[in-house]
Amino acid sequence: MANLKVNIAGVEFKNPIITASGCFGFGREYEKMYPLEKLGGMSLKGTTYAERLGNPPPRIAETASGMLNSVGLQNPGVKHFIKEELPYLLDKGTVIIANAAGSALEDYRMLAEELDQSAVDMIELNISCPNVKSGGMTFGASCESASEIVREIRKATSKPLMVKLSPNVTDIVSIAQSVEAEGADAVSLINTLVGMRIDIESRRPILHQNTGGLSGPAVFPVALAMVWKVANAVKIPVVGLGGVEKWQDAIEMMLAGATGVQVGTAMFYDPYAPLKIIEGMNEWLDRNGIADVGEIIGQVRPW
Amino acid sequence: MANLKVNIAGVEFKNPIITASGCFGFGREYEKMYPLEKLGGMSLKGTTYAERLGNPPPRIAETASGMLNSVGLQNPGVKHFIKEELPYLLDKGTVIIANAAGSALEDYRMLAEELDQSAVDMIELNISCPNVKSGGMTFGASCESASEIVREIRKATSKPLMVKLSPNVTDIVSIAQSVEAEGADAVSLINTLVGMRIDIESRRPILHQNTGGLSGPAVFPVALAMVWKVANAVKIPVVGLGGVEKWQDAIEMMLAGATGVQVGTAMFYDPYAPLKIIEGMNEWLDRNGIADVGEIIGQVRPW
Amino acid sequence: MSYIQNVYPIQSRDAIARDVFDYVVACPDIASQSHAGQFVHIRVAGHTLRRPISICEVNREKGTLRLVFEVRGSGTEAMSMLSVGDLMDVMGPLGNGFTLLSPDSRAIVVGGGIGTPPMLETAKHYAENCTAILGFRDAAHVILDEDFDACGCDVRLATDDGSKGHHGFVTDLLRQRLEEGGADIIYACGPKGMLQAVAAIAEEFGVRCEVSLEERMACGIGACLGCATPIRTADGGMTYKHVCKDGPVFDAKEVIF
Amino acid sequence: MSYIQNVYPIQSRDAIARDVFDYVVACPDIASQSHAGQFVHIRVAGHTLRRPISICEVNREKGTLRLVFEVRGSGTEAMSMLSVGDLMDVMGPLGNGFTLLSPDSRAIVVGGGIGTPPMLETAKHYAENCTAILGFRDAAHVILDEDFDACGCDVRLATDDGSKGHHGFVTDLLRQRLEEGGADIIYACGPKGMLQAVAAIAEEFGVRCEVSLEERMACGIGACLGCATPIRTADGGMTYKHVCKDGPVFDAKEVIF
Ligand SMILES: Cc1cc2nc3c(=O)[nH]c(=O)nc-3n(C[C@H](O)[C@H](O)[C@H](O)COP(=O)(O)OP(=O)(O)OC[C@H]3O[C@@H](n4cnc5c(N)ncnc54)[C@H](O)[C@@H]3O)c2cc1C
Ligand SMILES: Cc1cc2nc3c(=O)[nH]c(=O)nc-3n(C[C@H](O)[C@H](O)[C@H](O)COP(=O)(O)OP(=O)(O)OC[C@H]3O[C@@H](n4cnc5c(N)ncnc54)[C@H](O)[C@@H]3O)c2cc1C
Ligand SMILES: Cc1cc2nc3c(=O)[nH]c(=O)nc-3n(C[C@H](O)[C@H](O)[C@H](O)COP(=O)(O)O)c2cc1C
Ligand SMILES: Cc1cc2nc3c(=O)[nH]c(=O)nc-3n(C[C@H](O)[C@H](O)[C@H](O)COP(=O)(O)O)c2cc1C
Ligand code: FES
Ligand code: FES
Repeated sequence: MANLKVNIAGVEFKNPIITASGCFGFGREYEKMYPLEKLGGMSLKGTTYAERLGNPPPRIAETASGMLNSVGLQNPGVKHFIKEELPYLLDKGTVIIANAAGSALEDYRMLAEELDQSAVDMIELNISCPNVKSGGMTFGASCESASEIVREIRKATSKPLMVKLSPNVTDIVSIAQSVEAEGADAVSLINTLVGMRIDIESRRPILHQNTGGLSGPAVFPVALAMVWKVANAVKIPVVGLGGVEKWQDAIEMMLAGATGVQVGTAMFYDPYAPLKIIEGMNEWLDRNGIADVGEIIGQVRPW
Repeated sequence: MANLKVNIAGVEFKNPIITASGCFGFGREYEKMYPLEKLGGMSLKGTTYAERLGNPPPRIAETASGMLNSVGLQNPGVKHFIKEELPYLLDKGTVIIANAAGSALEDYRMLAEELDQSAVDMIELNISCPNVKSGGMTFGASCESASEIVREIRKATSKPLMVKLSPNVTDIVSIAQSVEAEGADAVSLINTLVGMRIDIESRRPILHQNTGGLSGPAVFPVALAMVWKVANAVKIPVVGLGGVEKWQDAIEMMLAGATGVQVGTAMFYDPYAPLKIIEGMNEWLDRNGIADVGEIIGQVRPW
Repeated sequence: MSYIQNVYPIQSRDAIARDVFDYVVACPDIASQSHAGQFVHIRVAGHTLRRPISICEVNREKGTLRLVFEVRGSGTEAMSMLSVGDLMDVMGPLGNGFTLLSPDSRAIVVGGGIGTPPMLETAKHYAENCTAILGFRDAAHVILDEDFDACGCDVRLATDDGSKGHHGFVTDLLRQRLEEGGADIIYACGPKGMLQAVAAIAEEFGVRCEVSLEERMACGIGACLGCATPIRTADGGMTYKHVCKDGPVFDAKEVIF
Repeated sequence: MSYIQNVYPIQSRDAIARDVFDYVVACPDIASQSHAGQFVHIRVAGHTLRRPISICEVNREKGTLRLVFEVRGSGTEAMSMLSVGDLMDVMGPLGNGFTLLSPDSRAIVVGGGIGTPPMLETAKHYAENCTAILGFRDAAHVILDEDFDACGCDVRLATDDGSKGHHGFVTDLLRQRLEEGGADIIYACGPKGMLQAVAAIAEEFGVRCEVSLEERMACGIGACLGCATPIRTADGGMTYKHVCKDGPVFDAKEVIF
């Protein structure tokens, strides 16, 4: 049994596997299948300052080895979250990460202030949601806007701050460096790629929002390339996600430079995926005589 | 039997299905399976001014519903192409598109001059190859560099000019508009997305170039979203590609606004894919009483 | 309550109408917790998302579930290729199910096309106190009428083209049935248009009505918020509830069609 | 020459060593055109890329190909799940194959591990004029030795751990065989290190040598330029040739190992 503990931005995780935001609700549903304490951490559903209804249905479309969603940050608002959801989660024995989203700088700031006063272990700042009209991804699309928002949030909270980056950009490395320069404690990547599907009979986009966010195994190679590039360019820890479904994928992510790995879409078809990944990773480490999972982080040897 | 003819930049195609560059060589190989005249057109292997050896192997990696390649524009150079390959193709009864690539502006210009004097029906200017160190994708990564190169090439040739765009950008729409403004007659999209895979046992990237270009069904939703956005923003025809494997995919592309559809990776697992797509599209048009494939172009009804 | 996910052997397979398949799966742990109106979520090789399929019948003694589905696309097509003895990856039981009154209440179940299967387990609960109003495109698409018969229901058929039973819609038959006499509850599953019409008639006659809705799903348990459906709030406003967790069964009054 | 691609029934399936499977596929049109050293490209459900597998034996009368492969990853694993009667999607015959001299020439085939299968059809051509030198990890991994025996070859085995045959490498046996007497041609397939060593010995003894190479492939026919392998040019420079079209068999002298 190798040591699976990792430390991300000063927070200790019992293992590197974290459930991805938006794919695990506030934890209550999957808890009906297994205890949450098995997880390294949970990144909770994207939360905004005020309640949001989200987008009209259909919100889901299937693609080859992937899916599109246009949920649009449906959530009960941060105050409800802190009052009704968070207390329940605090004694679950796993790291609680609030995923913070918004549409204007001011929302983000008020949200961060609320979260700062709460018991969450970490804030994941989502500047990469492709499913909201204003804000969301646009903040993550340029170095300037990404810097600006991280600067403001950094002032509002002393919680460990992880910034979640969008892959829909020309140069994710510069954006990662910008948020690092503004004091982000970690970055997580990738959020979803913008995608579309059309119903050829009705001639309508399948999603009511026309386009949505692509996730699942289809995007894994894109995520891995970005994680590798970013990990080589920043000093803060990188959390890798995007299409991770097997323990082998998690190891690829860590070899590429990820300290933690999030699992999202895979849980929809295999609810036990995070546990299987933890187990498979552990066995592989043992088989290879590696005593500490930390030893493999960033150990890919480029040609 | 519906009318399948489409006109792209003044060139008539007997049907909208074109084999994608780099996936069909110079046509000789797949000709051993079926006559080339069945195809709407062929976009040939990316050709540079001078011969290029390409990148060291391994050049291929598999991904979920996709693949990575890092061929790196291996080709015999434009003079060899015009002398040894082109004459053979001229009486095949299908549209011949030269895919023009380079690493410096000057290369591109000399290449375009050669092609201008040749018998090719159309030039597809590849400013989006992720597998070459200099040039390639970097030209397609900003409006300025894309404009600059199209401006130069436009001076060098009066052939119908289609510019092939990279999806690895924040705003593909602006780039499409920039190349339209410089006189491109059409745009084709998407080239491959940058991706990576790692062999966890050797701890080496599978590709010798470390990263490569992702293609195949995995990228279809990304391609479709980009085609839809670009088709709504430019007046020149759009040729859609990226992950098309079934006739339904080709119809989605055309509904999204594509006048032509290219098929690449699908041929590797199903060499007859282009023919099956033509046939399936034709039957669907008949079933729906649509007399002309042109009637469906851009006919998606967004919500 | 807990959710169960595992692979289970297929015990029988039948083609019961054009493109409609009838499977019995041996999954005692899921069956023992399943109720009328709930559904299971089935993983299909080569597909990212599971497919939600209603529970048509539960046999707790035998530990089996009966699932009846129509081939609509590539996922249900792949499911229909599974043979007896193959393993099916099933997650369930999911959703809330129908509210069952005491078996001596007068119930009406209304099933439209492939909306019929989930009504069977419900009809069994009320047996001869139940009227089953079932509508199909044509005689070739009629399914399960004999099963409803066998549980003692008063079965009334309608087909769009009149090739079997009443020539017309289930709503004609529902109105007729309500004019004949009262009912304590109406359950309906089928196309949205039908549900809306059934709800309107139920309202008109002042009968409680529950409808089973469909929406595209990812997780199936309320974690992804993918399967939102617009619901009327107490104050007349609108909110989204989730078909997989808050449904698939909703009080017809709160559904915004 | 033309390439053929179609689905063909599996006629027999055997597990011949740990993780090594032996299939006979009835594909008369492909078989009628196939030669020793060529390969076929097999589509596997759930995988984007076909898997290249060498032709182990051709039976033109029966219209069959024999394919022997080892499970290395998820694609070969999925292939190994196919049963007799299932259809296999095969494209072929691909590649150039070995240069066969007249059957009375003295040939040596060298097979290392799963590089052994493509040598069988070649060995059959030379029958008793052929020495088959086959190397494996251990006795449990030995395959096809009886098949080589049956075609009359002089079979010499080596295993890394000495559990069967010579304790050591095939190169020891090759040197020994060449010291015993001359040969007109050597054919080799196996790990790169082995091929390099075989090529060096062939050079030393002045015997013509052909090696079969492997590279990751997409199209399998020369259209994608994916399967490049570095080759020495006449002027001592380097170029890339393609394993699928220019190979998989190359003159050992031109290969840059
Ligand atoms: C709670 C519930 C219970 C259901 N019970 C039954 C049943 O008992 N029998 C039956 O035949 N059908 C039932 N359906 C509908 C069934 O789920 C769809 O027909 C099926 O998912 C279509 O999958 P496909 O791959 O064949 O179609 P595709 O169109 O290829 O599917 C593409 C995607 O869209 C989704 N999708 C397509 N149509 C529907 C739909 N109508 N509802 C939800 N998702 C859809 C698929 O699940 C998949 O994610 C039920 C749906 C729900 C929500
Ligand atoms: C011309 C040729 C003939 C071959 N003949 C045989 C044979 O007769 N018997 C046999 O057991 N094996 C043979 N191989 C090797 C066989 O193709 C690989 O073992 C197989 O492709 C591995 O697939 P996988 O899905 O199990 O492994 P994975 O590692 O999951 O495959 C991932 C990708 O890498 C490719 N790949 C992995 N290893 C190799 C390899 N060694 N060579 C080429 N591609 C590889 C796969 O094709 C696939 O595209 C041959 C290879 C070539 C090139
Ligand atoms: C249904 C759904 C909802 C999501 N909601 C959020 C969200 O609220 N906040 C966020 O940062 N990411 C959200 N994501 C993105 C995921 O957290 C993750 O970045 C992405 O799905 C890629 O990982 P995966 O392929 O493992 O799913 C959502 C993804 C899905 C599929
Ligand atoms: C092996 C390979 C080689 C390619 N070479 C070229 C090239 O030379 N020029 C070019 O413009 N695109 C090249 N491409 C990109 C394809 O033309 C196409 O844009 C991309 O693969 C997406 O389409 P697909 O998913 O249908 O393959 C290549 C793709 C592959 C897989
Ligand atoms: S399907 Fe995930 S919330 Fe309903
Ligand atoms: S695999 Fe395509 S050229 Fe060899």
